[in-house]
Amino acid sequence: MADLRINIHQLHFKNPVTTASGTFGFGEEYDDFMDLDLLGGFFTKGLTLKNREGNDYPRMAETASGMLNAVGLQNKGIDYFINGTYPRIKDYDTHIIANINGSTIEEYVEVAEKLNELEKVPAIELNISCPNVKEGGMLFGTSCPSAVAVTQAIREVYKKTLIVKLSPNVTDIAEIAKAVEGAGADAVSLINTLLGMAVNAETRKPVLSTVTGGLSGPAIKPVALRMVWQVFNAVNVPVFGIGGIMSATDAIEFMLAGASAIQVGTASFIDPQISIKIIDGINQYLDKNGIKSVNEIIGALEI
Amino acid sequence: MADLRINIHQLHFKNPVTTASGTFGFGEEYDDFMDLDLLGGFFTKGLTLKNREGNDYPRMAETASGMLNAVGLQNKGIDYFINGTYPRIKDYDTHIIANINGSTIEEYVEVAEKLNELEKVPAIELNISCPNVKEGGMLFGTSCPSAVAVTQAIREVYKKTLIVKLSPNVTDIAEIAKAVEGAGADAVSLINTLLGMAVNAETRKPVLSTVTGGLSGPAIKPVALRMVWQVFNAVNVPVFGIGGIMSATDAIEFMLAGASAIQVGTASFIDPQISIKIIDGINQYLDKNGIKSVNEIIGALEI
Amino acid sequence: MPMTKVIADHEIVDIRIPANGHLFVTLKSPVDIPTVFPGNFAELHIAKSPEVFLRRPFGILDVDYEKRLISFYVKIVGKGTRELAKSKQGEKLNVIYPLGNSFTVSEKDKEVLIVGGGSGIATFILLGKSLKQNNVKATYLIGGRAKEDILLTNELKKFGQVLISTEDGSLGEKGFVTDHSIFKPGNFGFDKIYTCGPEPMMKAVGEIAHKHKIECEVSLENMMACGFGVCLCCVTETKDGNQRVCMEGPVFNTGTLQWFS
Amino acid sequence: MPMTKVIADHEIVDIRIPANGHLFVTLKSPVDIPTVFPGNFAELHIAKSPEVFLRRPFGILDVDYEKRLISFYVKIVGKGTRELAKSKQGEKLNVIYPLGNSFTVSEKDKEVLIVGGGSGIATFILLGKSLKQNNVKATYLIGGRAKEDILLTNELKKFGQVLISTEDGSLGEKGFVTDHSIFKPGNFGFDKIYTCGPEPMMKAVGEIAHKHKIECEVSLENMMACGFGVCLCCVTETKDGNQRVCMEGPVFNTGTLQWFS
Ligand SMILES: Cc1cc2nc3c(=O)[nH]c(=O)nc-3n(C[C@H](O)[C@H](O)[C@H](O)COP(=O)(O)OP(=O)(O)OC[C@H]3O[C@@H](n4cnc5c(N)ncnc54)[C@H](O)[C@@H]3O)c2cc1C
Ligand SMILES: Cc1cc2nc3c(=O)[nH]c(=O)nc-3n(C[C@H](O)[C@H](O)[C@H](O)COP(=O)(O)OP(=O)(O)OC[C@H]3O[C@@H](n4cnc5c(N)ncnc54)[C@H](O)[C@@H]3O)c2cc1C
Ligand SMILES: Cc1cc2nc3c(=O)[nH]c(=O)nc-3n(C[C@H](O)[C@H](O)[C@H](O)COP(=O)(O)O)c2cc1C
Ligand SMILES: Cc1cc2nc3c(=O)[nH]c(=O)nc-3n(C[C@H](O)[C@H](O)[C@H](O)COP(=O)(O)O)c2cc1C
Ligand code: FES
Ligand code: FES
Repeated sequence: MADLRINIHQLHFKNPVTTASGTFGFGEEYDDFMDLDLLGGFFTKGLTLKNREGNDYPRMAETASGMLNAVGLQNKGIDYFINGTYPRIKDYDTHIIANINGSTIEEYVEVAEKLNELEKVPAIELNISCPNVKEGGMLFGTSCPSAVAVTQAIREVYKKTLIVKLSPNVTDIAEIAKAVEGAGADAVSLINTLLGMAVNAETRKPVLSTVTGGLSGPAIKPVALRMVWQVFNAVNVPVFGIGGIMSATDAIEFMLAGASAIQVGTASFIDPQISIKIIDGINQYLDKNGIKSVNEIIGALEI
Repeated sequence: MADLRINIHQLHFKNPVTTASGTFGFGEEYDDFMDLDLLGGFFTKGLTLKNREGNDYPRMAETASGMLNAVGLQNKGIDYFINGTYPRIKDYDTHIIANINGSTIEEYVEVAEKLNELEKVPAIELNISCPNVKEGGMLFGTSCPSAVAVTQAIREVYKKTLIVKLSPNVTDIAEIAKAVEGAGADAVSLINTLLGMAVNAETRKPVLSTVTGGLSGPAIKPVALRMVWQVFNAVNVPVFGIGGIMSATDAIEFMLAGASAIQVGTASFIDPQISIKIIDGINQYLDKNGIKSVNEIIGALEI
Repeated sequence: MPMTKVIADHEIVDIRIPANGHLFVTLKSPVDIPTVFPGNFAELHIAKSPEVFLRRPFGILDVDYEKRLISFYVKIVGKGTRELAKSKQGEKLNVIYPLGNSFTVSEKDKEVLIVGGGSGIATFILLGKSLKQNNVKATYLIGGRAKEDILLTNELKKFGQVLISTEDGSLGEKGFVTDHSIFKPGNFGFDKIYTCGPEPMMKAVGEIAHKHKIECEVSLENMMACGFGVCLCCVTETKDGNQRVCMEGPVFNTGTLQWFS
Repeated sequence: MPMTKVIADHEIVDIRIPANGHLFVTLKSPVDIPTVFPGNFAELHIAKSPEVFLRRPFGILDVDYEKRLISFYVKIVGKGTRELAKSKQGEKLNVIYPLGNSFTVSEKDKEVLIVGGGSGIATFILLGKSLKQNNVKATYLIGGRAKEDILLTNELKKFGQVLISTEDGSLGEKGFVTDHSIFKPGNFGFDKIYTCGPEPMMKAVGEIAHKHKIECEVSLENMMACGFGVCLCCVTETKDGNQRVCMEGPVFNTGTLQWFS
C-alpha cells in the first residue's frame, strides 16, 4: 500500500482523487453506490447567489467519446446550500469543496463570503469558465484582466483555500494561470469543458436548446493533458487535472504531466463507482513500480 | 440526383466534398482506392519553400475517437512539388489546392508566388494554424495582427483564390476570421488540429517526440462545428468545414452550420474510400428530403 | 452506507427480436434484485461503439426475484439500441437499477385506464401486477401505427382488459388512441389514467384526463446522461421549477407539469 | 483507374489462440486476392471500442489464392489485439492489402539466414516460399524468452532448417539469438540475413551482418496511422532523410538506415 496522501496549499487530502463539479451533485446522490469517505474530496455542483433554473431542455448531446452539456448552473442558491444541503452532507469524512459562480464580481464575492462560515468546507473552487451561462461565466475566464479582477475580489473576502477553475477556450491558458496565481489563487483546476455544438441533420436544428454547450469526456483528454502540462510549467501553485479521466491510467498520466490531484467528471455518469476504482488503480500502479508515495509521480514526466 | 455543385469565390466545385491537407498526400496515393475525379477537390500535404524532414519519430498517438499527430510539415519543398509532383497529378479532373506554410512571411510569399504559375492549381490554402512546427505555423494564426500580416502579404502576390486555414487554439476564432477576411481572404477553412498531448504511464514519457501534437478525428467534431457556426455568422466569405467528419451525416451537419464545402481528414486513414461514400450519402439525403440543390442546406440551421 | 442500487454485470440469458424493430432481453443478476416498483427504470451500458458513450435508460419490464431475472422491452431507434440488438446470449451487460420514482397505485381507485404506445408500454406489466394486488380494475388501451406495433397484449391481458387502436385500422379501432370509443361520453368512467408513449400521445391523453378532472400520471422519457440525479440534463419544467426526470420522475402527475397552464 | 488494393469486409473463418498471448486468424476474401509478396502487410479494422480508432497493421502470414484465404499471426499486446482475440468465427473484419514493399529475394544468393522473434516471424512463411522457388537455401533462427514463445516452427521447417534459441534455455540454445553458435566464426557462411522482431534484436542482428559485410534486410514495425503513405507518421530515418515505413518499407536494407553511422 503506497502513500496516497497529497497536499494542496494547506489542505491535506487522503488521496489525489476527487470528483468534478456538476458531475457529483452534492455527494449524497452517490451514497447508493459508494463510500464517499474513501474519496480525497468532492466538488459540489456550481453554486450561485440566487436560485437558478438553468437552461431549457434539451441540455445534453452525446458525441464521439464525449458529451455536450448545457445545464447552465441550475441550483437552488447559496442559502439553500448552507441551510438545506450542508447540514446533510457535512459529516462525510472527506473534503467538500464548493464550486462558486456569479454573473458579476459582487455576486461571486457574496457567495464566497457566506462560505467562509462553513466549517466543513475548507476550500472553494472559483468557476470562471462555465461556457453555459450568458452573463459572467466563461467571460471572466477568457481574459487576464477579468480573471484577475474576480480572483482578487474573492481573495480579499475568502480566508481558506482558493482554487480557480480555468477555461480551456483560450489562446494561452498558461498566461491566465499565471495571472490568477498572481491575484492570490492557492491552486488552479483545469480544464472546464470545451465549447462545442451538435446538430441534428434530420430536424436541421441544434441538439441543445442553447445551440452551444460544454464538451467533456475522453474526447477532450488530450487537450486537457496538454493544458495541465503547460500550466504546471508556468505556475508554482498546485494543479488539479480534469478532463476525460476514465481510469487510473488516465489519472496517472495527468499526475505525470503535473497535476497534484485529479477530478473525475463525466466518467461517474457511466460508472458511479469509477472514482473508487481509480484510487485502487493508482495504488496498484505505485506498488507495481515500487513507488512509495504518489507525490513522486507529480510532474515526473521525462522529456 | 440532386445538384451537388457549389461555388467558393470564383471557383466551381462539382460537389462540396474535398479532402484535408496532410491526410490525402498528393492525391495519387489514393489511386489504388478510388477515382479522384469524383471529388470536389483535394488539398495537398503542406508545402514549404525548402525540403523539410519534419519531426522525429514517434509522430502519432491514438486517443479516444481521435489521434494526435506531430508530423511537422515533412515535404520535399515547393520546387519539387512543381517539377516532380505536379506533372504527375495535374490531369486529375478535380481541383488541386496547395496547402502552403512558412516560418516567415517572406517564405510564405515566395511559395505563393511560385504557385501562381500552376494552371491546374486554382487556389491555395494558407496554413497559419499548424501546431507542429516551432517557428511560424500556429503562431501566425493565434493573433489578429499576425494573421492579417501574412494574409495581406500573400494577397498582394497571389492572384487566384486564397483560402486561409484557421487555428482552433484561440479564444475567439470569429475575430480572426473577420481579420483575415478584411485582409483579402476569399474563403476560410477550419478547423486545423487542436493542440493536445499524450503520455505513456508505463514509460513515464510523452508519446510524441515533440511532447504536444495536433488532435484530429471525431473527438474534435463538436468544437469544429461550433467554430464553423461562429465563423459563418461573422464573415461573408465562404467557409470550408473541417474536423472529425466520418460520414455524410457529419458533412451535412457542418453544411447546416454554415460550411459551403467540407474537408474529410483523418477519416480517410480508416476508410480511404470514405470521401466518395460521403458524396453519395449527401446526394441520398438531399433526394430523401426533396432538396434540389446542396446550396439550400448551407447555413440552413434553424435556431 | 446503504448501497440500495444494483450496479453489476448481468448475463444475457435471452434476447429475442419478435417484431421488426423491437427486442426483448432478459438478464440474470449476480445478486439479489431489490424491490422494483412499476415505472422504475435501469441504465444499461451498451459499450460497443465510440458513438455510444453514455448508458441508455429503459423501463423495467418484469422481474423474477427468485431466479434473479430482470427483463426489458426495447424499441430499436438508434445507435445504442442497434448495438444491443446485435448482442448474443451469454454476453454481459452492466446495469444499474432500480432508478427513478414509480407510478402511485391507490386502493381507493376502483377502475383505472392505462394508455400507451410503442416502447412506452414497457412498465405496464409491473403496473398491472401492482394494481391487481391492490384490487384496482385496470383497462389497457394500446395504440400503434399498425398491428405489427401492438405487442405484449397477451401478457397484459393477465391484468385487465386490453383495448387496441391502430392508425391504419389493421387491429382494433382505427385512429389515434385518443380517438378510441372508450373516451366517448358515457363509456368513460375511470378514476385515474396512467400513460406512457410518444409525447404527443401523452399530452393528448393528459388533456382528456384534465377535461374529465381526473388524475393522470405520465412517464417521461427525456435524454439522460447519468440517470441518478447528478447531471441535471434530464429536466422537465414543473410548477416547482425544473425537475429531474430521473429522480423526481420519470413519473409525473400531469397536474405538476407545465403542459396545460 | 487501376485499383490494385483489396479493401473489403472479410469473414473470419478460423481464429485460434494456441499459445498464451498469440493468435492465428484466417479470413476469407470476397474477391480474388492479388499477389502478395513476402513482407507485405495488411491494415485490419478492429472497430470495437472508442480506444481503437485507427486500423492496425499486420504482416501477411500466408495466402491461399484458390480458396481466397489470407491469414495472420498476431501477438496480443494492447487494446486492439485484445479486441481481435475476442472475435468469433463468422464475424467480419474490414481489411486493406497488400501494403508496403517486400523482402528482395535473389537467385544469386546461395544460402541465407532468417532471424526472428515474437510476431516478427509472421512474414517468414511467404519469405520461405519465395526463397525456395528461387532455389535459395534458407536457415531460420527463431528466438524467444522461453519455449512457449517459439511457434510456427513446423510450418517453417518446410522451407529450411530451423534453429532455436531461448533466453531461459528451455528450447534450443540458451541466450539471445545473437549468442547462437551459428554466429560463431566458422559456422557462419550466409550471403544475406533477413530479420524481423523486437528492435534491439534487429539492431544486434544488423550489426553482425554489418561486421560480416553482408546484406541485411529488416522489417520495421513503426506506429502507423494510415498504412498507405499519406499521413507521414510512420517514418524512419534513412540516409535519404525520413522515409515512410508503410511505403518505402516496412523492409529496409540496413545499409540505408541510420543505425550504424
Ligand atoms: C426513464 C426512461 C425509460 C425508458 N424506457 C424505455 C423502454 O422501456 N423501452 C425503450 O425502448 N425505450 C425506453 N426509453 C427510451 C430509450 O432510452 C431510448 O430509446 C434509447 O436511449 C435510444 O438509444 P439509441 O442509442 O438507440 O438512440 P440514439 O442513437 O441515442 O438516438 C436515436 C434518436 O432517438 C432520440 N432519443 C434517444 N434517446 C431519447 C430519449 N431518451 N428521449 C427522446 N429522444 C431520444 C435521439 O435524439 C435520436 O434522434 C426510456 C427512456 C427513459 C428516459
Ligand atoms: C508493418 C507492420 C507489420 C506488423 N506485423 C505484425 C504481425 O504480423 N503480427 C503482430 O502481432 N504484430 C505486427 N505488427 C505490430 C502490430 O501492428 C501492433 O502490435 C498492433 O498494432 C498493436 O495494437 P494494439 O491495439 O493491441 O496495441 P496498442 O494498445 O495500440 O498498443 C500497445 C502497446 O504497443 C505499442 N505499439 C502499438 N503498435 C506499435 C507499433 N506498430 N510499433 C511499436 N509499438 C507499438 C504501443 O505504444 C503500446 O505501448 C506489425 C506492425 C507493422 C507496422
Ligand atoms: C453535466 C455537467 C455539468 C457541469 N457543471 C459544472 C459546474 O457546475 N461547475 C463547474 O465548474 N464545472 C462543471 N462541469 C465541468 C466539469 O466539472 C469538468 O470540468 C468537465 O466536465 C471536464 O471533465 P470530464 O471530461 O472528466 O467530465 C460540468 C460538467 C458536466 C458534464
Ligand atoms: C497526419 C496529419 C497531417 C496533417 N497535416 C496538415 C498539413 O500539412 N497542413 C494543414 O493545413 N493541415 C494538416 N492537418 C490537419 C487536417 O488538414 C485537418 O485540419 C485536421 O486533421 C482536422 O480534420 P479531421 O478531424 O477530419 O482530421 C493534418 C492532419 C493530420 C491528421
Ligand atoms: S439524467 Fe442526470 S440528473 Fe437526470
Ligand atoms: S502510416 Fe501513414 S504514411 Fe505510413
